Amino acid sequence: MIRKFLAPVIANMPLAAPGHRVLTFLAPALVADARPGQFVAVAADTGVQVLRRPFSVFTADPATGEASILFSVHGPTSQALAAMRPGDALDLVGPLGGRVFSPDSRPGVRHIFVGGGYGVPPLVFLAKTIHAADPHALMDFVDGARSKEFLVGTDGLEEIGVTLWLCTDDGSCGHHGRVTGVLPDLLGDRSRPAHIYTCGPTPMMQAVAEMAAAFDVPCQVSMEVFMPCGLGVCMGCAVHRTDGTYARGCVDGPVFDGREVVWQ
Amino acid sequence: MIRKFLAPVIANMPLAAPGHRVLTFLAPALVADARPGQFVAVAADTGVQVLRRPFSVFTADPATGEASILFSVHGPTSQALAAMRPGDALDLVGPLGGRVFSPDSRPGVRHIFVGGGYGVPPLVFLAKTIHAADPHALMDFVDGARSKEFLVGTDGLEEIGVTLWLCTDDGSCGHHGRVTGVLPDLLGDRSRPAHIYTCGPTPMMQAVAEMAAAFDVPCQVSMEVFMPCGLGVCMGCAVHRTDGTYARGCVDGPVFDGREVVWQ
Amino acid sequence: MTAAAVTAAAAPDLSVQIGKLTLRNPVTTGSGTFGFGSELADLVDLNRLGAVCVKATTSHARIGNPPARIVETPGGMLNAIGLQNGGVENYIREKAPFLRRFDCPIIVNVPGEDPEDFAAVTRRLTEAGVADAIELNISCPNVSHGLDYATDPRLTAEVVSACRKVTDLTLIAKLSPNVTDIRPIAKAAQDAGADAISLINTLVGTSIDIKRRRFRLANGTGGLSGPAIKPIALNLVYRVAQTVTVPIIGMGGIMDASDAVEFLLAGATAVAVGTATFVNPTAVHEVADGIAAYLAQNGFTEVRQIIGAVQAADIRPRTTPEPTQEI
Amino acid sequence: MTAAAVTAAAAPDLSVQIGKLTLRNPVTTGSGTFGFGSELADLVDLNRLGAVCVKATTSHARIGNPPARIVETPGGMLNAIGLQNGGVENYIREKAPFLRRFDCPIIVNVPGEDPEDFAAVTRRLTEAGVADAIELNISCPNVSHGLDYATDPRLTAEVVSACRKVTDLTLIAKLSPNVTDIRPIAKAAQDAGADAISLINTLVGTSIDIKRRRFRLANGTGGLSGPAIKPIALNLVYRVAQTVTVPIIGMGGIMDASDAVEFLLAGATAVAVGTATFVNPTAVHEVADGIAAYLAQNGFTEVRQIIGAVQAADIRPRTTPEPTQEI
Ligand SMILES: Cc1cc2nc3c(=O)[nH]c(=O)nc-3n(C[C@H](O)[C@H](O)[C@H](O)COP(=O)(O)OP(=O)(O)OC[C@H]3O[C@@H](n4cnc5c(N)ncnc54)[C@H](O)[C@@H]3O)c2cc1C
Ligand SMILES: Cc1cc2nc3c(=O)[nH]c(=O)nc-3n(C[C@H](O)[C@H](O)[C@H](O)COP(=O)(O)OP(=O)(O)OC[C@H]3O[C@@H](n4cnc5c(N)ncnc54)[C@H](O)[C@@H]3O)c2cc1C
Ligand SMILES: Cc1cc2nc3c(=O)[nH]c(=O)nc-3n(C[C@H](O)[C@H](O)[C@H](O)COP(=O)(O)O)c2cc1C
Ligand SMILES: Cc1cc2nc3c(=O)[nH]c(=O)nc-3n(C[C@H](O)[C@H](O)[C@H](O)COP(=O)(O)O)c2cc1C
Ligand code: FES
Ligand code: FES
Repeated sequence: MIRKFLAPVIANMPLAAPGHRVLTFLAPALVADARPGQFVAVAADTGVQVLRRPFSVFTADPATGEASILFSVHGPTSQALAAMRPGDALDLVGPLGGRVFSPDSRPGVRHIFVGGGYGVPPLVFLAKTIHAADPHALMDFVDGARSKEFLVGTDGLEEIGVTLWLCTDDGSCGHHGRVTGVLPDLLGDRSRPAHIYTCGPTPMMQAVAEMAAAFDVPCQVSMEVFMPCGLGVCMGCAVHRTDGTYARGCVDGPVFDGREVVWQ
Repeated sequence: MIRKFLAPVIANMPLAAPGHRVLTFLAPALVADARPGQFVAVAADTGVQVLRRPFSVFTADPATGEASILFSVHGPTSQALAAMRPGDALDLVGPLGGRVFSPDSRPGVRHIFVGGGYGVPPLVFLAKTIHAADPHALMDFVDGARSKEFLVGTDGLEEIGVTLWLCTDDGSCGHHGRVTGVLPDLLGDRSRPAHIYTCGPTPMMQAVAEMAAAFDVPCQVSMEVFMPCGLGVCMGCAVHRTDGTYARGCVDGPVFDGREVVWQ
Repeated sequence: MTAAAVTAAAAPDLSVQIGKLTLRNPVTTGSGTFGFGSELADLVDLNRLGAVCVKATTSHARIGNPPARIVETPGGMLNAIGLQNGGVENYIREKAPFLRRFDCPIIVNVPGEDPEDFAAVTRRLTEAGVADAIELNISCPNVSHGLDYATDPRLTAEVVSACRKVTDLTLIAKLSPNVTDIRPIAKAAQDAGADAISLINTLVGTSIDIKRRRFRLANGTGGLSGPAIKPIALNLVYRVAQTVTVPIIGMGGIMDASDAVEFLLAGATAVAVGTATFVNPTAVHEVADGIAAYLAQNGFTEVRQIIGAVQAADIRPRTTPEPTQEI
Repeated sequence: MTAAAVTAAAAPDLSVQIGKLTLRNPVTTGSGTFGFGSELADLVDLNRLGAVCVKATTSHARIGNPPARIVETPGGMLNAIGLQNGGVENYIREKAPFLRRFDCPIIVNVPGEDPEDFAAVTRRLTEAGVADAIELNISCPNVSHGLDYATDPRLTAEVVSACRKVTDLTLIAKLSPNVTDIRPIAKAAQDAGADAISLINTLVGTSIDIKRRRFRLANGTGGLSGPAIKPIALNLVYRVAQTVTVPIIGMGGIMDASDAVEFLLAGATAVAVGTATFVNPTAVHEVADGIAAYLAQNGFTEVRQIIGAVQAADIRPRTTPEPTQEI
């Protein structure tokens, strides 16, 4: 159920990556309902911005009722978030998102997460959810960034059995190049079914979706389009579908089948 | 000379009066130029407000180069000012104000300041300026407020020889009633010339100006009208004059001769 | 204090009349900002709304404009949705049944290509019993034809008359602010049979991405809404209220109850909350509650007491020369 | 890199031509927001402005409207000054001498009661040699007559023709946004002899004090300016640039260089900084410097290269029906 509420901030931790932070807040009702791929719409008192901004749910801990978002400072809203202190009230609406990541239930399937930038948080949430349901799930996480210091959000994944594949454009860590450089090896293993879940910059997702199609592997993409309302009422978040129509990124997505999307 | 600058905040001290504060900042050029009755136009990052807000210069200390304003929290700008911390930058334009308080130079004159609310700061500045020029100046300060706790800004005046006349609407301190209740006694002393300088709510200033006229005592009033630019260019700060024209409150004032103003 | 006085103070009468409809309170929704009601079911109780005005419904489905469709601007936003909707049959089949479960009048917003098209959709909605009122959207700036009707009294009258002939439902003409003088247009709508007038639709505007040196909206231009346009909307509502006798539904930048009260004072009988819903999905309820609080605080017992109650300004008629004087 | 290339990169050519005037940079001031130049002498160097456009000057002194004259609105402000000024003789005697000390073209803004009145002031200013250009303010929303001229192509042409006959100075027609279609009006101004067009003047709006239930402005309505109106102004500048061949001075909500570049890309040859000066008195300089920086960063050597350079949008002609589709 979607709620509008003021969540008390618990912590606002800087990450090693410059400008990146994790903001943790108390929101038991959100924690109970949120699923991987869903997001919250945040209103910060920026003055200059009229509309809310969407941020993916990064963690949701039923034990404590605490949820978090992982963000980097871009503009006014993320700047205001960066300045929040424990005890401040975070104005949010959520959980939002009508179609979420749907874990592939085929036995022995290899779950391949491909993330970049602020695409990582929902995938981490997904990996943890899959692990909770099936502690033996086979999971690979391909994380790409400009350079080493911008690889964020994957701490703790190896502990739950995820194999990490780090890629940097400048070669400062892991594979030197794009995420699509490591995918062929993973997809080449035909001994078991595979399933890709991707979130990140649109060009990255397009490349991943096209590679998935080439290998005939299902691929779920979480579209990052500007979301004025997040509620399905404004029609401003149009995602062009192959049937020629426009879907609403927020409630018909944000997760789509990679083959369903017309990439610009 | 009018300057636009970012002044480093030195201190932001709450006063005993609820919601009242004194914000001190470093502004040597302003200190050098500012005269009693002048003001600064402050831009706070409130988002909702487009225009600057005027605040009278309260203190200007040539020894340290520090100036201050005394304000109470009304709306967005004063709220933002209340939240400023030492080291923050105060965005201001000033000193503004074309016609300032002009001390009466007649020998032995009794200077009578009549202030209420945020009319007090410029009068305190004026009293100190008169004292500096003539340590033996005879000065009376009539300060009015709703009740005791709202009487602010007159600390230290007695030390420079000012006689304080406190008035409260509820009788919680000093004279029980309006400032005009104590004026007749002061004005009744015909042994020496008197001169009134007043700043505060318009109805108070009107009553004071009318009483001054009745006693045939000169009276300077500092008009508090909304000042969109403070620079004399917008014509938005109209003060109705008895000659039928509109003066600009900011550069033709803020100080006017009490007999010059058409009170609504 | 008598029991009646206590009750009156506690709960002012918020009901207003728009054509044949009695609204329990003067707060409705701006078409295109509230979907078809179901999207906000978690957050908004339709039983507490004065009325619900749904997204535009056209004779045939429309895919809408390509993205980007919305950009933020100072104090507002531009939209160029292009009336994306599933068409009238889809509305009847998929959307209306949900809305009908609530005790809330339904206003269906109807754009059209020409008077016949407007009338066809109006007739179909009337026959199907899926609307309590029709709002004729003769003022959408984002598609062909849309705007033209509300810029001309004669064209406005044509559309209203055509629809008046085919429906007994409350008929509302939604006017455009993008005109030189709105008064003859409002008058024409009333004379042609409109039971009420709603205004304002959005103002035409644009925004340019200076890095890429192209328009931010794929459509080039869009419609400006939000707080930025409130002063313009308020003036037009006042003008129209001085011109027509039918009730007005006022909108344009209403973010809270205080904004809504301004519109009521200017002469609107009801108000619509548009862009505000994106920021604050429960704004419709907060506005209604806030109007009640305003009435109680100011000693009014009925919302009708404040409609058009702004003290007439000393606005000089535009034909009288200003006094001049040598100074 | 050659020396010439270095110089070009360091200092792009900002000069533009408006009628007979060569402006050293495309930044001028919005009439009524910069006084008569002298007020801002401490903060602004007139020798660094493209041109200065002074407060309206009428045939006789005007006392203006009673206060309140200005109220803030979301993202903007409403003003109803009522053209307070000392009259044309006062301008010639008291104001012009100061302005003439600077190497900066002077544009005098001229409202009028009728074409003869406009022409009389224009002639007097021309004879006295106290103006380099005349901006005909046929679009002031705050006084009688003012607005009417710019709402009608024929009336616009009458004023422009009458003034064209009495002056060889650069003649600028200042247009109103409060119209259904600005294009025929712009065309009429050009055809009647205007050397340039400036736009936009303010949009009519109002604001109500809900505590006192009266209009906040003594005049009832005022003119809306500031960031809130930027999208509307930008669209009108683009429309007019597609319609006329004379240069356009664009204005409306320009707060910084990025806003100004949007107007240049939309087709304005020069821009005016208005309300921004109230908030940031040195905005005129920051805008000019910022335009230069934008040009340098984007590899342009002359500001003329970006005038009208926005990539044409895929704006569908309003007469072609939208594609529709059953979904
Ligand atoms: C479903 C979803 C989930 C998201 N999750 C996260 C997350 O977990 N963490 C995270 O850091 N971010 C996330 N984002 C992105 C985030 O919402 C945006 O970056 C947001 O704009 C930041 O707000 P801001 O005020 O800080 O910056 P803004 O001022 O909004 O600017 C951010 C960037 O977007 C550009 N921009 C702004 N408006 C527009 C527009 N109308 N069209 C095109 N570009 C525009 C700006 O130029 C700038 O580069 C998510 C976005 C979506 C859609
Ligand atoms: C020359 C001068 C000197 C001043 N000196 C001081 C000073 O030293 N200390 C001090 O505390 N204040 C001073 N003021 C008053 C101060 O500038 C205002 O109170 C200012 O509006 C506060 O800004 P704000 O954002 O905090 O509140 P705002 O949001 O501006 O609201 C303040 C009050 O003004 C009302 N208001 C806002 N806009 C308007 C309008 N357009 N018309 C009528 N009423 C309106 C509001 O309803 C509210 O009651 C001075 C004013 C002037 C003209
Ligand atoms: C995203 C969006 C879509 C809209 N769609 C429609 C529509 O389909 N039909 C219509 O008559 N008005 C439409 N409008 C206009 C609104 O109903 C309303 O008239 C306008 O937005 C002004 O009100 P506001 O400032 O409160 O949003 C739309 C507005 C927005 C912001
Ligand atoms: C206080 C004020 C006074 C104005 N006076 C005049 C005027 O005398 N003549 C005129 O043509 N325009 C006048 N204008 C309009 C401006 O020149 C400009 O067209 C308008 O404000 C839009 O630009 P902006 O948003 O940058 O302010 C005035 C605007 C303001 C805010
Ligand atoms: S963001 Fe409004 S419909 Fe999707
Ligand atoms: S405040 Fe603008 S002229 Fe006085």
